[in-house]
Amino acid sequence: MSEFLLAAAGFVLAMTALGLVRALRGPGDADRMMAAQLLGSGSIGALLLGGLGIGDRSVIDVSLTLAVLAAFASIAFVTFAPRDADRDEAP
Amino acid sequence: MSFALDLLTYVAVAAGAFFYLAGTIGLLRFPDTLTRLHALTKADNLGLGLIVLGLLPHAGGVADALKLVAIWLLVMLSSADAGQLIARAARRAMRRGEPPAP
Amino acid sequence: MTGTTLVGLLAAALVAVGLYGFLVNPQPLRKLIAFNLVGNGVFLLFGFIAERGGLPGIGGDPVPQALLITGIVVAFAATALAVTLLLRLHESTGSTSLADEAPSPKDPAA
Amino acid sequence: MIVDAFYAAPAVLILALAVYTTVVRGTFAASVGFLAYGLLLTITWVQLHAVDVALTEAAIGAGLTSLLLVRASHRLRESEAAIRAETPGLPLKLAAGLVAGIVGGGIALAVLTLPEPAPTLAPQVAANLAATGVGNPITAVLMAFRAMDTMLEAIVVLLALVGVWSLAPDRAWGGRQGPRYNADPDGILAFIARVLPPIGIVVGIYIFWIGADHPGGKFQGATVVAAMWLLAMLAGLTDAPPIRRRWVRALLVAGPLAFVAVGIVGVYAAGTFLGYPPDAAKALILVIEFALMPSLAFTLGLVMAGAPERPEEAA
Repeated sequence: MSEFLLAAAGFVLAMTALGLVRALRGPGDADRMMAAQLLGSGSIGALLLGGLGIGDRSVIDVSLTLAVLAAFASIAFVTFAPRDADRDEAP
Repeated sequence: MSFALDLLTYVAVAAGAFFYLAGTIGLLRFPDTLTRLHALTKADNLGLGLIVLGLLPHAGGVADALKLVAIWLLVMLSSADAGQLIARAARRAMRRGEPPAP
Repeated sequence: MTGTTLVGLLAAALVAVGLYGFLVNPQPLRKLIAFNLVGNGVFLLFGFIAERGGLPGIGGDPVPQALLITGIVVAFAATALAVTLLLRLHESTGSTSLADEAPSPKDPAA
Repeated sequence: MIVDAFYAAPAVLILALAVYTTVVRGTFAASVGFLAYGLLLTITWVQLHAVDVALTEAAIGAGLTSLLLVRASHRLRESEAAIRAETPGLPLKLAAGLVAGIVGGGIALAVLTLPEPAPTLAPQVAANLAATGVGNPITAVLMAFRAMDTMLEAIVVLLALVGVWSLAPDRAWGGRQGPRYNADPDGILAFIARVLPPIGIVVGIYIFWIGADHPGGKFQGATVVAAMWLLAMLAGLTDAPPIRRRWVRALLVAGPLAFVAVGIVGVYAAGTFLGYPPDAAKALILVIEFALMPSLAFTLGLVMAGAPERPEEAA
């Protein structure tokens, strides 16, 4: 079972790496910001699988911290221009 | 019973990994920013949810299991919001006709 | 070679990459990122050494691990101060260049 | 075999991202790369059996530091083209590469030839752990065996904030830090800034609370709480306080002062600065922890807010 979980962690990491290559290529900032979002779910998944795979339950608390802070970078990204940060123009 | 739980872990984790694969394929194959964002923020969350489901029997007890579920809910919350926020930023950039940043 | 030795080698590589970036990138914020890469390399090296000193009951040697936590917090404090300094420099001069200004004719050294 | 692959996969990715952040053209891309890199580093710390460090990296390295860099890189964007002209030529790059290669190679050599058995203080910590009344050996080191480091660490963070404050222009001296953020009060940003902080504060206090016996502690917990405060500021729901106020200063120094006070008590009660009498060790550690946590969260939040930009009256 432990080996299966570690293999799954490796698979999730590999998928994250592939997506990362695409996201970091851009072209726009929004595409690059996706890399942060991708790594958020990817690293939490890999961390849980890998940590429980090696039998370390305290990774759950690490993942919880990451989950609380997951949206943070994206929020920083949209609050650059304070005036129009969150206002949605009429379609 | 233990066999049934192990089976649950195998099936759910494998299914979760599949959705990570799906999300990555979407990210690689979809043509523009908004569709890629869609693939990323939907599929990966489902994948994480299935992985959490599969790991529940391996959590130490009820408290750890609840924390696992909380992680999933928090990631869904932040992913849904971040997806919207990034999409709006992308649309603003498109409206400005901003050239892609170097 | 065990898995953790790989982490030790990663630490060495991070120091090298960070040092290169620190020397080559002219933009101060990039230098700051590079500085953090070097710092992470040193931290990882320390963490690798801590892991080697582990006991069965305790994962790794807790003394270096505790110092690592101190180190990460201090590195953050230094980075935050440097970023703020840089933003102020940019605000008051419109540039982030660290280059010496071109020598003026009055400059005796020129 | 699979275990080795589990170690190798994050290491390869981390190195690739480090190279990416170093060579990519745009600073914004480099900052995002650094963010991804920090998240992966968390996995490496777990592999090194250093979950406490992993928590710190998750909260401070991947959380706060990347946030600083992402924001700063956007604000500096217009000046970027000019500064790129200062990129050194090929000879200097080769020389830098040579220097970096020699340093990295030297460290790698040292890694491969470390003495066996490894020197360790773990047995001493394990033997004296019971005397502190704390179950997590790292907390015991931070709060008892090397408490001086932790005290000075809290003071360093405070000094960084004093540095940030000193960067205020004259008109904003003693005023509020950072810009005033205005988000749509019915928008998605305001929504998450209302929903997430209650959860985040509970998580932060939980991480702080379990630090006595499990991985966790005040720095990690305080970081999460500070991040939630920052989130409310970014969404325009609250504003940074004017730094001239006396209560601001009092809250900032309360934690470090309590630490120093407990240290002085130690001089009389246990014969040395920061010494704890054995039967009161746990109680004194708790006093420090509870006093330090709010001060730290407040300090970290204000350090992130940036230099003072507005006089107190301006909204």
